[in-house]
Amino acid sequence: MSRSSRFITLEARPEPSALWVWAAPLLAVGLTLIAGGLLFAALGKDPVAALAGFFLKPLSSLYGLGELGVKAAPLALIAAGLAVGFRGGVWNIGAEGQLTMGAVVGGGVGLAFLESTGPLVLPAMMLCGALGGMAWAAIPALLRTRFNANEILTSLMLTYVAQLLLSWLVHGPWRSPSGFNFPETEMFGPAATLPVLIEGTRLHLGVVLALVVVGAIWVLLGRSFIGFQIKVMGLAPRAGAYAGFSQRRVIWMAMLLSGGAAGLAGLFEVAGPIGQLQPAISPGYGFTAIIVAFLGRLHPLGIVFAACFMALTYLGGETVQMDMGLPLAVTGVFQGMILFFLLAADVLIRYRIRLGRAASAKAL
Amino acid sequence: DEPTKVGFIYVGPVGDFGWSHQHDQGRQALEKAFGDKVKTSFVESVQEGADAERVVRQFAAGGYDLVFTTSFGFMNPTLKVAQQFPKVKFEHATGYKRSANVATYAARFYEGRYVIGVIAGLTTKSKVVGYVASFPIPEVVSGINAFARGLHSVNPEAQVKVIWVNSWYDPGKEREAAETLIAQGADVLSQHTDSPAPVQVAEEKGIFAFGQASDMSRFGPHAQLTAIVDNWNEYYIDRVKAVMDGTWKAEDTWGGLAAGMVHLAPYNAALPADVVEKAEAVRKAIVDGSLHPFAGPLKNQAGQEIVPAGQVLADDKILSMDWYIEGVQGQLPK
Amino acid sequence: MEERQPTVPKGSAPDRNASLAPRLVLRGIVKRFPGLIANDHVDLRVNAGEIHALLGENGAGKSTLVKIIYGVLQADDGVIEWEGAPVRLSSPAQARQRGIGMVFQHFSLFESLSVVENIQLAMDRAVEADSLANRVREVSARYGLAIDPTRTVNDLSVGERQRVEIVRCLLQTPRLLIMDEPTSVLTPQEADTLFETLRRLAGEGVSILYISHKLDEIRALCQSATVLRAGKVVGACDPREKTSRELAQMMIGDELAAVERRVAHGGGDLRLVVDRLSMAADTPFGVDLRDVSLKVRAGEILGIAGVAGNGQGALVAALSGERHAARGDAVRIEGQPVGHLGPRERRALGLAVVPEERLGRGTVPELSLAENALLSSYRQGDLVRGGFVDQGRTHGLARRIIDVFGVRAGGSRAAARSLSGGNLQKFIIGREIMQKPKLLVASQPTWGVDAGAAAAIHRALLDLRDQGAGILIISQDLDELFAISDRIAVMCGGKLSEARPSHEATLEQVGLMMGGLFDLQGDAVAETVR
Amino acid sequence: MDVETLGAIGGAMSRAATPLALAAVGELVTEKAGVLNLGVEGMMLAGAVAAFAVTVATGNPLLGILAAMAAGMLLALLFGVLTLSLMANQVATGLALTIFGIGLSAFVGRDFVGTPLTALAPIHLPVLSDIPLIGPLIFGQDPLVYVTFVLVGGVSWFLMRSRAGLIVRAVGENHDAAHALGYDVIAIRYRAVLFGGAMGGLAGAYLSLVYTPMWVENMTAGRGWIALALVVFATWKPWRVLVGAYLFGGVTIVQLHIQGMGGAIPSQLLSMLPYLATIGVLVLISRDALRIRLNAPACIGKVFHPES
Ligand SMILES: Nc1ncnc2c1ncn2[C@@H]1O[C@H](COP(=O)(O)OP(=O)(O)OP(=O)(O)O)[C@@H](O)[C@H]1O
Ligand SMILES: Nc1ncnc2c1ncn2[C@@H]1O[C@H](COP(=O)(O)OP(=O)(O)OP(=O)(O)O)[C@@H](O)[C@H]1O
Ligand SMILES: [Mg+2]
Ligand SMILES: [Mg+2]
Repeated sequence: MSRSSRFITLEARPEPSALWVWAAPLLAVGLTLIAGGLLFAALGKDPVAALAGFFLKPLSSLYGLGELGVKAAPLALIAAGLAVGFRGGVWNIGAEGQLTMGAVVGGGVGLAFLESTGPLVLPAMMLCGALGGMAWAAIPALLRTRFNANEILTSLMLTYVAQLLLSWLVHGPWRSPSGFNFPETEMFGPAATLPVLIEGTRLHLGVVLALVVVGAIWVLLGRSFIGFQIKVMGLAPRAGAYAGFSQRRVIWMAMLLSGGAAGLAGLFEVAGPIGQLQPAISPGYGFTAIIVAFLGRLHPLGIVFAACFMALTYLGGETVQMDMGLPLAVTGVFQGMILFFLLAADVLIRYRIRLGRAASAKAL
Repeated sequence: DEPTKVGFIYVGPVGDFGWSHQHDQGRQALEKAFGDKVKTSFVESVQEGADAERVVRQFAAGGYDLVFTTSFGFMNPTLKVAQQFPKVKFEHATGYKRSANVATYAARFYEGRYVIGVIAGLTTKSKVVGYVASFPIPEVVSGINAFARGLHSVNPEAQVKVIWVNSWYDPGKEREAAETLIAQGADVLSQHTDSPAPVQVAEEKGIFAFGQASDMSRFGPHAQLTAIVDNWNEYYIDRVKAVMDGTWKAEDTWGGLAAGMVHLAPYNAALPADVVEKAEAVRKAIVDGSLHPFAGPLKNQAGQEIVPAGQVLADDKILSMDWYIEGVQGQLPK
Repeated sequence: MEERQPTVPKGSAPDRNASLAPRLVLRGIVKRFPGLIANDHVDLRVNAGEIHALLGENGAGKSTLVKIIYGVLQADDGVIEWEGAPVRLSSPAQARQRGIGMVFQHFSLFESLSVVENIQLAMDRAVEADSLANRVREVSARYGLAIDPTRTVNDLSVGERQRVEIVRCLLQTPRLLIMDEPTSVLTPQEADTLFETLRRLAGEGVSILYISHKLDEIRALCQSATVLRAGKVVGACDPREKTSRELAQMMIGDELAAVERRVAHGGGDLRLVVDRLSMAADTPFGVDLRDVSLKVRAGEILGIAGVAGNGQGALVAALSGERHAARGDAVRIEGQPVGHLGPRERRALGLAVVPEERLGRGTVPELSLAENALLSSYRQGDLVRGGFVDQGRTHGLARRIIDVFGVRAGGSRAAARSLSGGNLQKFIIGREIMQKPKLLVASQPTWGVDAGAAAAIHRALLDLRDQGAGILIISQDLDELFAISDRIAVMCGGKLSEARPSHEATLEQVGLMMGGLFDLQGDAVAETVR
Repeated sequence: MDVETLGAIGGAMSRAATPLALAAVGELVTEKAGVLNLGVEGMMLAGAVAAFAVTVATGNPLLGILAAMAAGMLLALLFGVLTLSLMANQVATGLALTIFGIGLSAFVGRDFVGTPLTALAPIHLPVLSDIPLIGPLIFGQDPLVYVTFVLVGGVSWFLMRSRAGLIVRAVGENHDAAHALGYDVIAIRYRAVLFGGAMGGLAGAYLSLVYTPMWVENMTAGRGWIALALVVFATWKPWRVLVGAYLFGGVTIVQLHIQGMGGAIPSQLLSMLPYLATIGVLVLISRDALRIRLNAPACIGKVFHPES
């Protein structure tokens, strides 16, 4: 395999390039516009209109901006929680299940206090939502720390279990008595619903709270000693053991934190825009958040950007379906393409491209 | 003259070959019927969660005249948006809440299911009939009950076995459920899931089956006895016409065999003439109202009489059915 | 290794004249790393059959240079001539095809694979595992490098791993053999056997490029030497004609101050008591600790000699708190039973630990020196307040360690992995000493450290002792132990001998005990302190 | 339960297990080389639609299968270029590949929705297949069921006995050391990733040609994820992948049989059983942390760059 003939080589930079940290996403967006334009043109659509439909139209109204927040908030919240674990080498990929359980437990509180108008209902729901997510994440944590069972498998499998549990609850015991036996619970009362912050949008309190939590995770990861311990455990567990950090503790921390964040996100969905429990509460936020976490480079600030961007592509996908008849399938292809560009462009942060190494080669 | 703009929101992909696919057939029928007097568009695979409201609203805000929201889970979002856009007309499928500009519509699938129950009763030799079901919602439950009634009307000892796959379409799971039912003795299969997998299995194993949502005979030319076909074409055309004429009203439409919203795919040529005759007789009786699938006396699993003889089960009771009638095995979640 | 002759390189015709040209010539090799020049126009010539030493302080650029020769790294500039012709070595595969073999300073073994599999991977052609295992046994027996080919590398001690690396390289029948500090974890006897082997190979025409900080070894083995300092060649000589002192002087360009042996006052308080500590190994083939007892007093250094892989790893883990003892009072620090406590709590009692692995245990390679300073010093001086890390203080601490211990590094933000082995070692020792421990446990404290730095470390350890700390040093470098410890005990097969004052012990005695002979003297584990 | 029912359960189990095992064994090789490709679902869908389209067009299922493998490899190649050559994050790229694969397959398959296809017939050996229970179970399955066994055996032999397999394991264990020994880490990983793609495609082909010969969007319905979990379940041992797939498939089928017998347990709770059983067995077999650590490729998911 002669690599000597290679004309392009990637050379490690001394340190991550501060310029490309910002320039890489821009480059990716540029490439996306070109490739996306070609794709849409090939499908016989006006590329400019399609791209505008994807990226501009959703943001052209106050309502649209609100929707961006509504869609991005759960992604950012979950991704920031997951980033804690991913940094510490804890592979929680069951956030979708934890989200579901957060909605179930927190929503359960809302159902228990349907008549109540007290100011404590909502805080209690949030607390229980987070606890529900944590409890669901505690199972993989326990199985990992106690029985060494790999959390990738357990957390993923528990996602399906959580969804079936929710399905059973809303089809059975928690079904609304006034809902013609359809699978849905009662609507939560006003005291159990997140208030909308800006009239004419759906931007609710949960979006702001999600940002607050993301900020807290930022501080935790970047400044706290716990964040440091998590980082050490992720990079070199034996160094962590030498320093006296406990692997168990980090696993528990990471699982509970990410589970709690996902659970809270689930509660925000049902106590916010949905307003009740029903079989489907998340369009796969728990999985999409994994992409968002890495797209944001496991950094809470990056994650907020990445979440907004991801959310935008979903909104844009709806717009172009509606306005231009571009099938959802094309949105998937386009989304995949954008993600590929974004992920690939990041290479320039750590490496620089060098052309023609072969030129300096001494002849054989 | 501006074309009438009609929007559709589907819960699944148009390529599911089931529920959403049939609604999209209706949309295409609109385009065919009205040409450039209508402009339709759709958004597929819209989740029944927070996303639905946004899509509904986007249609409303985008100058659409009429919006069809084609899944039960879109009910509350539809009503919420309708309130904000009183000039836009909405049609919500399978729901029960209406308002000044929200109409509801659904199909009496149970009528068709009664007919195929009769065919199953006359066809089964093992006296075990399998039923691949999706989720225990009233529409599915009433379908099972109607099927069982039709079955028992001609074959009182026959048994209905139900397997829930907890999915609307997962061909693999539907196949597994169908195989299980066959292994447990079923020689006729019915399904209330969207993919043609059960029909295919029946074809493979040399038994019989009924298609669902669309005519699936291509997937089981020998196996499919007939299929319950969702047909929204005429309804959609009527409603758009009403909007064009300014006669649209927020009503509830619950059409069955008579209205053509439910119809049966052509009977399998292999079906004996007397069976076809009987099925047709039953179908006609339902159409002309002389037969009601849920006519009394109707008992539940525990043997309690729910509907006395001479009466029929009220529509709202059918719409909210969450119990099995006598003779159906298994239990529904409570 | 009869079959090695004649060494015909695969792929190129044997050229009798080639042996007349120097085997390897480097001209003007330049290698830049971010912020420094690791090799600055280095010239080097190695003749056929020559054993050539590469000397230099830690970080002088030795490993970098040999990695370039082996094709692991590519030079930014300069020419490599192999047997008279310029070559491009852009991958180790190409180097190996030409007959260049290398034993790495840091192991390049596959932990989850067996010894044979590790060796198979280095062979260019498929070799039947069984016959290879036999050849491994043969070679290892002949050269006194005992290894069991069926074991998994994960279960091997560092010494055994080093032997695997060497045997793996020997089996490749190289024409130029590069050895980057191969003896740092071998026993003196093993090192002697290795030298025999190398001389024999040289006699057969194999060239050897040899890197070591043990200047006695160099003088005994090598015919020529090139000295690097800060990436530049600063001299060449015939080491046989020089004293160790002179060689060291060439390396550091300065007089090497000898470490004077200072006698301890002794008789301080008991800092560490280990009482009949037994512990099962945590790997299937590891060595169990059996009834180990020892005492360390304030103001003394207890040295534990022994071939690596005789239970030292378990002992350090048992002392540091990474592993817990069955009985809480099997380990007592400052009189307190700590056998059940973790590293954190033990550090609170004044313990500091220098583990033998620098990368991945002593430090986190990817993290900065500041963060690595925090790694074990988080209890010190307000580095962590209210659960938050004080960045300013952490960087300050790292800078102080760098200053005080003369660590050559690009500042407190440099990643640990960018340091050369010796500099990283200095950093770790410095970090632990800066904590002013009451008790320091150090494993192989000068492993791979150059003479100047070793002296500095020794001086620092003695100073720490004189300030009243109790120190336990585990090392297989007997010179080191005799130079600084007040008492010496020997570890073998998981047992620890009685400790004796080092001025009463002789090298031979200790050497024999390292071979396990103390078992014959009856109950060796008696009261260790009189 | 009579013999026939047992036979039916066994047969259904092996068919349910086959696509899982195929995809998982491919991913296993990928992971053994140190690469984590979470895009199995996407590759399976690409395979499913390619197999279906080509079989419909040519009438030759063998060509369909080859096309499926090629399609899986094409997606895998894309993944390889991004993660191996451009060093993009593997977890994120894999997930993006899934999104891409779902979209692409739906787009390509639009015209095939509702198109029927005859299934690949099971093998029928005159006397043998007619033995009760054992006959149909061991001798009456479709060809790909057997192919799967052969493939798993082959992969097991390859990894544990062959030199090339040793090199793959070495690259997954310590890429720097493998590089230092002169192995072209990137090239070896490309091959492993491509193999994973081919197997994912083949698994998809099984679904769209054999299991449920049809094309509907997203017809894998999450099986790619189960396959990924099975690799972990198997602690990276090929035969255990098969055990895991049969366990998962078996519990799924048994659970349906319990439902069919008309128990009082809600179906949702019964449907949880395959997932819970997998977790339960994983817990039971995970005690030996060290063995698992040694089986797990140490470099999995890590970026390799020859000079750093
Ligand atoms: N075993 C442990 N492993 C990891 N982190 C720990 C452990 N014990 C405590 N911590 C965390 O370390 C931080 C400091 O805790 P600790 O109470 O030990 O310090 P302190 O109170 O400053 O010291 P001292 O015990 O000397 O008073 C806290 O954030 C705590 O949660
Ligand atoms: N990959 C790298 N990136 C950045 N700097 C490096 C890298 N490798 C080595 N260096 C730096 O290059 C210099 C030379 O390192 P090298 O490992 O060659 O030293 P050495 O002479 O072998 O030292 P030692 O005796 O301690 O092994 C050191 O300052 C080291 O920190
Ligand atoms: Mg070195
Ligand atoms: Mg404290």
